[in-house]
Amino acid sequence: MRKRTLPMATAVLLLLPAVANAATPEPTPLKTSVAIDTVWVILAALVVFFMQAGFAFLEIGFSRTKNAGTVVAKILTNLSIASLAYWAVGFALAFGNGKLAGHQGFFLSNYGDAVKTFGAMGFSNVTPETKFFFQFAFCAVSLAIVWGTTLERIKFGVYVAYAVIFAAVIYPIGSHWVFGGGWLQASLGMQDFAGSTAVHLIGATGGLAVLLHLGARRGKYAADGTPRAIPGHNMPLFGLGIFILWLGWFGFNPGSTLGAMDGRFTQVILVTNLAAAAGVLGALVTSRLKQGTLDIGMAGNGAIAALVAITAPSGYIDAWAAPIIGLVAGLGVPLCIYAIDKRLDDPVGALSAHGIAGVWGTLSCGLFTDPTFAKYNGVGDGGLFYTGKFGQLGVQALGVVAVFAFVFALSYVSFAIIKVAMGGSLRVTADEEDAGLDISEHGMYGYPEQFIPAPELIGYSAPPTEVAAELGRTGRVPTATSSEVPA
Amino acid sequence: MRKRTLPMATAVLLLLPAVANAATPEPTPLKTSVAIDTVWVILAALVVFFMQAGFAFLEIGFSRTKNAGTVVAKILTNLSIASLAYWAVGFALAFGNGKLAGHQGFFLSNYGDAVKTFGAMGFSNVTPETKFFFQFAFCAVSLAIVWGTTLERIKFGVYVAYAVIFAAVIYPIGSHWVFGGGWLQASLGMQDFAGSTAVHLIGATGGLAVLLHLGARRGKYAADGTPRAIPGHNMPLFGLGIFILWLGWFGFNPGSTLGAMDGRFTQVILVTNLAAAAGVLGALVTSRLKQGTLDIGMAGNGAIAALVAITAPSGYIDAWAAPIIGLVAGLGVPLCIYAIDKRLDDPVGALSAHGIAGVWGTLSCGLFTDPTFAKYNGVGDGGLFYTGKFGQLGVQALGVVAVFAFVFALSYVSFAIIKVAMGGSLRVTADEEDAGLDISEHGMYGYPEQFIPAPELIGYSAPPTEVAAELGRTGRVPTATSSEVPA
Amino acid sequence: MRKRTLPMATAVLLLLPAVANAATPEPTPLKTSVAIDTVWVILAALVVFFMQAGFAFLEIGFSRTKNAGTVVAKILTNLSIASLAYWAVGFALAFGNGKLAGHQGFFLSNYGDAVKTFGAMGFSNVTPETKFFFQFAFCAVSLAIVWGTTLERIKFGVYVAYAVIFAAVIYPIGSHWVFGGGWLQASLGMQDFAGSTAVHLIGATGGLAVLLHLGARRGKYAADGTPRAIPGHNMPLFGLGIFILWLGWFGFNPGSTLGAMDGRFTQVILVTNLAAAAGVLGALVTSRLKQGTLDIGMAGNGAIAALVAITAPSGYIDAWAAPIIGLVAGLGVPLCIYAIDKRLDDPVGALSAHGIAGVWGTLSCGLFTDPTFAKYNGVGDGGLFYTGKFGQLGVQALGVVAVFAFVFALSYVSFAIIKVAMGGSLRVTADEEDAGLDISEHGMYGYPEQFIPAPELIGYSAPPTEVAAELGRTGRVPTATSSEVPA
Amino acid sequence: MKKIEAFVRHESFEPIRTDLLNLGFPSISISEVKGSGRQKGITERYRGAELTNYLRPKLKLECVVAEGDTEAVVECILRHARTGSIGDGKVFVLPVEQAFRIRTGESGEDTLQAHPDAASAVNG
Amino acid sequence: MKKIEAFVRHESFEPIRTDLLNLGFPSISISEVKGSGRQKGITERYRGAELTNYLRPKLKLECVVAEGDTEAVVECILRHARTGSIGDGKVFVLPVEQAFRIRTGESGEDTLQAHPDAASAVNG
Amino acid sequence: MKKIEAFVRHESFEPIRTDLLNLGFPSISISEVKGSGRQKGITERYRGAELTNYLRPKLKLECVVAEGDTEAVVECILRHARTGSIGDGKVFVLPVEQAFRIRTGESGEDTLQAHPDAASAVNG
Ligand SMILES: Nc1ncnc2c1ncn2[C@@H]1O[C@H](COP(=O)(O)OP(=O)(O)O)[C@@H](O)[C@H]1O
Ligand SMILES: Nc1ncnc2c1ncn2[C@@H]1O[C@H](COP(=O)(O)OP(=O)(O)O)[C@@H](O)[C@H]1O
Ligand SMILES: Nc1ncnc2c1ncn2[C@@H]1O[C@H](COP(=O)(O)OP(=O)(O)O)[C@@H](O)[C@H]1O
Repeated sequence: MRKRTLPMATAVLLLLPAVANAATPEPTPLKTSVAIDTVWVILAALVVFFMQAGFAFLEIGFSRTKNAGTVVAKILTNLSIASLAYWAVGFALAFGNGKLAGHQGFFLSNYGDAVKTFGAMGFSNVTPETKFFFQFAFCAVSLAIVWGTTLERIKFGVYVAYAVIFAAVIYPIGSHWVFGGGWLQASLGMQDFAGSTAVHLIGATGGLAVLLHLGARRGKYAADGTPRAIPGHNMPLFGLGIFILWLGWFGFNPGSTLGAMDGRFTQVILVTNLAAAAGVLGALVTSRLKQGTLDIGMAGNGAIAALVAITAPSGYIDAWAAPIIGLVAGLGVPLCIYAIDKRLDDPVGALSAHGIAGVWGTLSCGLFTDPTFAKYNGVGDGGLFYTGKFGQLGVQALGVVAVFAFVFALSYVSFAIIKVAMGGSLRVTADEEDAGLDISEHGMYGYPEQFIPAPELIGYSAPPTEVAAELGRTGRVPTATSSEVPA
Repeated sequence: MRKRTLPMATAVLLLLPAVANAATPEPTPLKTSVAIDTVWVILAALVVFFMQAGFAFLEIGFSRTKNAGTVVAKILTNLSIASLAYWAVGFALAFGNGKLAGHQGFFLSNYGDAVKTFGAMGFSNVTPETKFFFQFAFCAVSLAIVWGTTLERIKFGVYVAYAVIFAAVIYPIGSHWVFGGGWLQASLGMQDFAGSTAVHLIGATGGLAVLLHLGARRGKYAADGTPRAIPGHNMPLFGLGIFILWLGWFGFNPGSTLGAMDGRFTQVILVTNLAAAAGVLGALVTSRLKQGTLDIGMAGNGAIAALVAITAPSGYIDAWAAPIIGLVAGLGVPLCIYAIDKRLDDPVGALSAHGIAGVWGTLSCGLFTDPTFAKYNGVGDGGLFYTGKFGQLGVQALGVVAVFAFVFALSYVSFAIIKVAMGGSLRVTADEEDAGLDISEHGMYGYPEQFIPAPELIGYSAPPTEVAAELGRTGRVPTATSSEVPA
Repeated sequence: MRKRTLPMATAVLLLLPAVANAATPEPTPLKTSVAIDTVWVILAALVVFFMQAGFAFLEIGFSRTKNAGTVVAKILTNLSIASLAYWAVGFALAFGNGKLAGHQGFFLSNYGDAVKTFGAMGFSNVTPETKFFFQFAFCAVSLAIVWGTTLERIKFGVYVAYAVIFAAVIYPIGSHWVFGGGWLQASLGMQDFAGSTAVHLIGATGGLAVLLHLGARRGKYAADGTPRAIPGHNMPLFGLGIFILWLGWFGFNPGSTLGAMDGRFTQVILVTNLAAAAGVLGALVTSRLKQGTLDIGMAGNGAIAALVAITAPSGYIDAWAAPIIGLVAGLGVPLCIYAIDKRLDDPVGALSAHGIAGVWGTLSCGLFTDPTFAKYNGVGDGGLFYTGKFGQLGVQALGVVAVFAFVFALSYVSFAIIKVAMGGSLRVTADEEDAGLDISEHGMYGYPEQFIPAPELIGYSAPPTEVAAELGRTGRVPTATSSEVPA
Repeated sequence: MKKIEAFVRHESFEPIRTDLLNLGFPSISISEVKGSGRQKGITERYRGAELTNYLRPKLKLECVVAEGDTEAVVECILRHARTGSIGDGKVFVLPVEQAFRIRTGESGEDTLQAHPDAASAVNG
Repeated sequence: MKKIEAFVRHESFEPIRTDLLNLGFPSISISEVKGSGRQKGITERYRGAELTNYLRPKLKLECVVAEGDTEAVVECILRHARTGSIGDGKVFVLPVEQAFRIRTGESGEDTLQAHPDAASAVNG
Repeated sequence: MKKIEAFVRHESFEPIRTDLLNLGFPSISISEVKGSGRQKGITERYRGAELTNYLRPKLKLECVVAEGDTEAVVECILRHARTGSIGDGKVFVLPVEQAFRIRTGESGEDTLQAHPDAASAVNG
C-alpha cells in the first residue's frame, strides 16, 4: 500500500511545488504589541469580509424578484475565485516589492522576511497571513463593486472569467501603484489611505468597462431614450446591505492602519462615521429637492458614496473635515445617478457611489489632508486648505487618471476577449432576460412560490397517487386528508 | 488662485471654529494595556452599532408590507442625525463633568485631559474617540427604541425634528444623571451598569410621549375598543433583528466595562446570555398559557426584555441571579404587552420590552447586586438578597422615577411643539396611512412587485415601442421575442 | 418587611445552592498576554454565536413560505435551552477532567483552578467564562445542525425535549471524547482541531436519528419512490445564512486556538478561507455537470461542506492542502445530496454537508496533517502524505466510528422515548403539515399577508364600524376616507 | 340562475360579506383584480425616473344565485360598496345555465341554497 | 359554446388537469380565489389579539368548451374534485357566444379544438 | 351588453390598454391567471430533483361593453395580442344581462359609457 500512496502524495506535492515545498516553521509567540495589532487587523478583516454580504443584499434589493437568487451565487463564486486567485498570484503582484508590480510571495509562500518583501506594509508587524487576509478582503470588495452595473442581464460565465483576471492581475497591479508601494505612492506621494481609488474606483472602472459592452436592461429606455424606472424588489434587504456595508467600513478604513498600538484607528472610525452620516442626510436633501420624495435607495447610496469618499482621506484628515467630505458626496450622488441614468443603465448606482465618489474622495485629500498626518503616514503633503498649495491635489488627480486609464483599458480589452470567447455576447438571450436569471441560469427561481402556480407545487396538492411511497426505514408517510383546517 | 482659495478655506474653518482650531497632536503609541482595552471596546462598539440593523429588522418584521421600506430610511436618518448631534453637542452634555449636565468636549475637541474631563469614564484609559464612539452607539440605540411605538403612521419629519433634540439634549442629560457622573450616580449611588434606565427606559419613555400624541393605527381598535390584530409581515426578518440585537448585547453590556484588562467583561457576557435564554423560555411559557400558541414575536420580545433587564445588573450580579432576572422579564413581557395593547397601540411592544423591562432591570440591582461588585464598581451597595436592606432598592426606584419624569416631560413638550410646527398633526393623512408610508413618504413601495400590477412593470411587458433606444456606446439592446420559455 | 424578604432570599439561594454559595472573588487584572488571548477568543465566540442566525436563514431559505417563521422560534428556543443546559451540566461533562465524561464545574462554579479542572483547555489562560462561552457556542452550533433534517413537519415539543438531552448529555460526552480530554483525544491521539467530528458529525448524527423516526415530508416521494423537488422559498435569505456561517467559521476554527499570542489563528483563518472557496467552486462544477445548472443552494452547501471538512484539519495542515480538502468536499457534497435524497428527505442537506463532510474532514487529518503541527498541538502524528504511514488515518477512522455509534445510539433511543411521550408521533398531523407549521404551531403565519385575504386584514378594509374607538389619552383616530390615492 | 360579478373597493367587502351572510348567501368567491376606469393613474418615483400606474387594485366578487335572489344580492352590494367617489366600481349580472355542488354531485338551483346552519357549520 | 367555471380545492387540480388532457381538453386557465361558503372561519392569534378569517383559498378553473363537450368536462371535474367534505366547491356552466384564437384570428367552436399534438407541442 | 374575456400575454396589455382608452373604453379589469393550452411545460431543477410546470402565466382581461362595441374591442385585443406563436391565447364573448354603476346606482348600458374626460378625471 505504501508504495501506491507515496507517489500519490508526491504527485499532489508536485502540483503545488512552490507552496508545498515551503518548510513549515514551528510557530513562535508574537511580541505583545504585534499580537494586539494582529487581533485588531483580523477583527477589521472580518467585518470587511462580511461586506460581501453587504454587497449581495444591496444588489438583491435593487434587483427584480426574478433576478434575486443569482446574486447569491455570483457573490459566492466571485469571493471564491478571489480567495484562490489573490492567494496564488494577486497578493504577490500587489505587495511584493516593485514599482510597476510586485513579484514575490506567490501562494503566500517563500517570501522570506515578510516585513521586507511586502515593503509597503512594512510599518506593521502583524503576521503575513493577517496582511494577506486583510488585503484579500479588499480585493474581494473591489471585485464585488464591478458587477453592480451588470445586474439582471449578464451571463454567469462572464463573472468567472473576469474574476480570475481581476483578482490575479488588474486589481493587484492597480492597487499596487496606489498603496502597494508602486510608483504613484512611492514616487509621487499619492494619498489613498484605504482605497477610494485603489479599491472603489478600480471596481467601478471595471463596472464601466463591462457596462459599455453589455448595454441596458431590456425596457430600461423608451424609444425616445427616456430612462424608465425599474424598481428593485426589496428595500428591506437593500437596507440590510447598507447596514452591513456601513459596519464593514469600520474595518475597511481603520483596519488600514494595520495596527492598533498607536490608537489612530479609533480616530479613523470617528471620521468614517461622521462622513457616512453627512452622506445620508445630503442624499436625502437632494432626493427631496429633485425627486420630491425621500428616496430610500438614495439614502443608502448617500451613505455608501460618503463612505467611499472618506476612504482615501480617513487617515489624513481632522474630524471637522469628515462631515464636509461626506456631505458633498451625499448631496452629489443622486445628481450623478440621475445624470448617468440618462444614458447608462447602472441599476445600483455603482458608477456614482463608488466611481465618482471615489474620485471625489481621492481628490479631497488634496484639499483636506492635515500635514501632521501626511508626515505621520509618510506619504505626500498637506492639502490646499492647510498649505494653500495645489501640489497634493495635482498628485491626487494624476493618480486618479492613471489608475482609471490602466484599469479601464485592461478591463475593456478583457471583456472584449471574453465576449468573443462566449460567442459574441456577454448577455443572456432576451428570453432568458425576460424569464429572469434565477430560472435561466440556475434552474430554479430564487423565490419559487412567487412564480410557480400553487397547485403545481408540492404541499399544495397531494402526491400524484393516493399512497405515497414507503421510504427506507423512515416509516410510513402519513396519509393525506381532505380537511383544510389547521390545528 | 491661491488668493481665492485661502479665504475659502478660512470660511470653512470659521464655520467650525472650535473644531478646526484644535491642534492636531502627533499620534503616540498607547500603553499595551490601553491598546488591549481599546481593541475590546471598539469591538464592543461595533456590535452595538450594528444593533441599528437589529432594530430595523425587528421593526420591519412587525410592520405591514406597505410600511417596511420606510424603516430603512428612518433608521439611516436617525443614525445619521445621532452621529452628528451627539458629536457636536450630546457627548459633551453627557460626559463632560457636571452634576446636572456636562459642558466640555463639544465636537469632541478642546477637552484637555480626556480622563479628567470625561470623569465618569475616567477609570478607563481607552482613547477619547473610543469612549465617544461607544457612547454614541448607545445614544443611537436609545433613539431607535423611541420609534417602535410609532410605526406605520408617523410623518417622517417628526423623526428628524425629535432626533436632533433627543441626541443633542434629552438623552445626553438623562444618561448623564445615570452613568455620566450626574447626581443619580454620583450623589445617590444609583446602579445601572449598561443602561436599563439610561438607554432603554429613556428610549421607551420618548416612545410613550410620542404615542400619546399620535394615537393608534387606523383600524387597530374596534368600535367597542377591542384591540384587533395587525400582524407584521415578516417573521424571518423579525428574527434577523432579534439575532442581531442579541449579538449586540454582547457589546452593550460587557463593553460597558470600557476595558478588558480585568477580565470582568467575560463574566458580563455569561450573565447576559443566561438572562436572554431564560427570557425566551419565559415568554414562550406565558404565550403558550395565555394565547395557546408559541407566539414567535413573543419569543423575540422575551429575549429583548430579558436583555434589557439584565443590562443594569450585568456588572453587579453573580451568574446565578441572571436566569432569574431574565425569566421574570420573559414571563412578564407578554402580560405587559397584552395589557398595554388594550389601550395603547405599540406595534413592537417597545413600552413593555424596553420600558417596563428596563424598570425591572434597574430595580433588580436593588435585589441582586453582589456587594463585592458594588464595591469593585464603586457605585452603591449590595442588594436586598445579600444585605437584607432596602436602601439600594429605594435608590434604584428613585432613579427610575427621576429619569422617567425628566424624559417624559421634555419629550411630551417637544412633540407638542413639533406637532404645531408640522401643521397640527404628527400623523400622515388617513389616505397616506392606508396607502402605506413607503409609497406616500418615499414615492415607491418597499416591495414594488407586490403592489404594482405586473403588466405595468418593466420586464413583464415590452418597452412601449417596438425598437428600444440605442444607447450611447452601449450597443443595441437585444430585440424582444415573443417566446416565453426560459433557457 | 425585612423578616419577610430574608426568607425569600434564602429560598432563592437554596434553589441554586451550588451556584449561589460560590464566593464572589474580587476581580484582578489579567496578564497582558491573557487579556489579548481573551479578547481574541471572545471575538471568535461572538461570530460563532452569530452562526445561530446563519443556521436560521439557511433553514428559512430552504423552507416553504408556510414554514419559515417557525425556524426563528426554534432557533431561539434551542439556543436558550443550550445556554442554560450547557451552563448547568454540559460544560462540566465536556471539559471537567475524566476519560469518559467530565464531572467538575457544574453551573460554571466551584471548579477551583480552571486551568487544571478543564485540563483539555489548560494550554490557554483565557478566563473560565471565556472558555465556557466559546464552548457553549459550539454546543449551540451542534444542536442547530441536528434539526436541518426535520424541517416542515416536526412537532415543536420535540425540539425542547431533545435539546435538553443533547446540550446536557449527548454533545458534552461526545465532544469530551474528541476534544475535551476524553479517551479518543488523550489515549489515541485523534485529531479534530475545531470539531468536524465533535461538532458537525455529532449534530448530523442526531439529525439522522430523528429523521429515521420522522419520515419524509408529505409529497416528497412519488408513488414509485422518485424524489420530488420541494423548493425552498427564499434563496436570498438562504444566502444570508451562508454568508453569516462563512464568517462564523472565522471564529470557529481559528478561535479553537483559544489564544492569539502565537499568531497561529491567522494561519487557521487563511486555511479556512481557501477551503471554503474551493468548496463553492467544486459544488458548482458538480451541479453544472450533473444537474445542468448552477444550483444556488448547492453553491452554499459546497461552502458549508468545505468549511465543515476543514474544521478538523485547520490547525494541523499547511495552506496548500486546504483547497484540496475543500475541493473534494465541494465536488462531493452534491453527489451525496443526490444519493441521500433518493431515500431520505433531508431538506437542507445536513447529512451530507455536516455528516459526510465531517467524516471526510476528520479523515483528511490522517492524510494531510503536517507533523510539525501535530507536535505543536501535542496530538497525534503526521498524515499519510507526510509520513507515508496509515496510523493517524486509522485513529481518525476509529474516532469517527466511535462518536457516530455513541451519538446515534443515544439519540435514536432518546427520540424513541420522546415519540412515546408525545403520543406516538414526532410529526404534526397531516392537516397541520399542509397548513404549515407557522399557523399550526404558532397561531399566525410567518408572512401573514401572503396567506390572509387582503380584505380580511386591517388596513385593507375599514374598521368594522364607522367611528373607531377613542382611545385613552391618545386622541381621536383619524376617520377613514374613501379616496384611494396616496400622497 | 344568475352570476353576479362585482368589482368593488376592498374596504366594502367586510360589510357586504356580513350582510350577505345574514341574508342567507354565505357562498361567494373573491379575487384580486386590477382595474382601470375613470380613475387617474398614480406616479411613482424611483431613483429619479418615473413609473405611472393606471391600474388600481379592486376586489372582484363572484356569486351565483337563483334567479329570484338576484335583486337582493345586487342591492346589498350596491348599498355597501357605494362611497360616491369615482372608483366605486360596477356590478354585472350574467346568465348561468347549470350549477353543480361538487361534494354531492347534485345540480340545479338547489345547490345554491344556503345550508341551514351555514354560519356555524363544521370546518371543511 | 359553454364556459365552465369551477371552484375547487387546490389538491384536485393536478388530477383534473391530467385527465382533461387525456380527454383532449388541454386548454384551461386557473386563478387563485378566496371563497366563503359553508365552511367555518379559522382564528389566528397574534400578540394576544385575534383575527378571524372566513375566506379560504380555492382554485378557480375556467374552461370554454364546445356545447357537446360540456358534460364530459363537468363530469371529469366533479369526479376528481369530490372529497365528500364541506368545502369541495361548485361548478357552473355559462353560455358563450363567441370565441377567437388570437394567434390565428380564427373564431368559432373550432378554436376550442385541441391541437392534435397538444401534449408535446413546442414551447410557446 | 357583452362581456369580453381575453387570455393574453402580459406584454400585450400596455398597447391594448392604450388603444382601448383611445377608442373610448377606459374601463377594464385584469387579473393574473395561469393557463395551460398547447404550450409545453417547463422543467425546473432543484437539488437534483425536478419539477415540471405545465401552467404558464397569462393575463385575463375582462371588459363589459355595449352590444355594438363588442366587435371594436375584440378586434383591438386581437390586433395587439397576436405574436403568431403558440400561447397567444383566446378571446371569449359572453352575454351580460344587467350592469350597475355602484357610485350612482344607475343601471343599463349607459353605465358602460366612458366619462367624457375619462383619461384625466380626478383620482378616485
Ligand atoms: N366595463 C367594465 N368592464 C370591466 N371592469 C370594469 C368596467 N367598468 C368598471 N370596471 C371595474 O370597476 C373599477 C372602477 O370603475 P370606475 O369606472 O373607475 O368607477 P366608476 O364606476 O365610479 O366610474 C375599475 O377599476 C374596473 O376594475
Ligand atoms: N354560489 C356561489 N358563488 C360563488 N362561489 C361559490 C358559490 N358556492 C360556492 N362557491 C365557492 O366554492 C367554495 C366551496 O363552497 P362550500 O359551499 O363551502 O362547499 P360545499 O359546496 O361543499 O357546501 C367556496 O369557498 C366558494 O369559493
Ligand atoms: N378553452 C379555453 N378555456 C380557457 N382558457 C383558455 C382556453 N384556451 C386557451 N386558454 C388560455 O389561453 C392561453 C393560451 O392558449 P394556447 O392554447 O396555448 O394558445 P393558442 O391559442 O395559441 O393555441 C392558455 O394558457 C389559457 O390560459
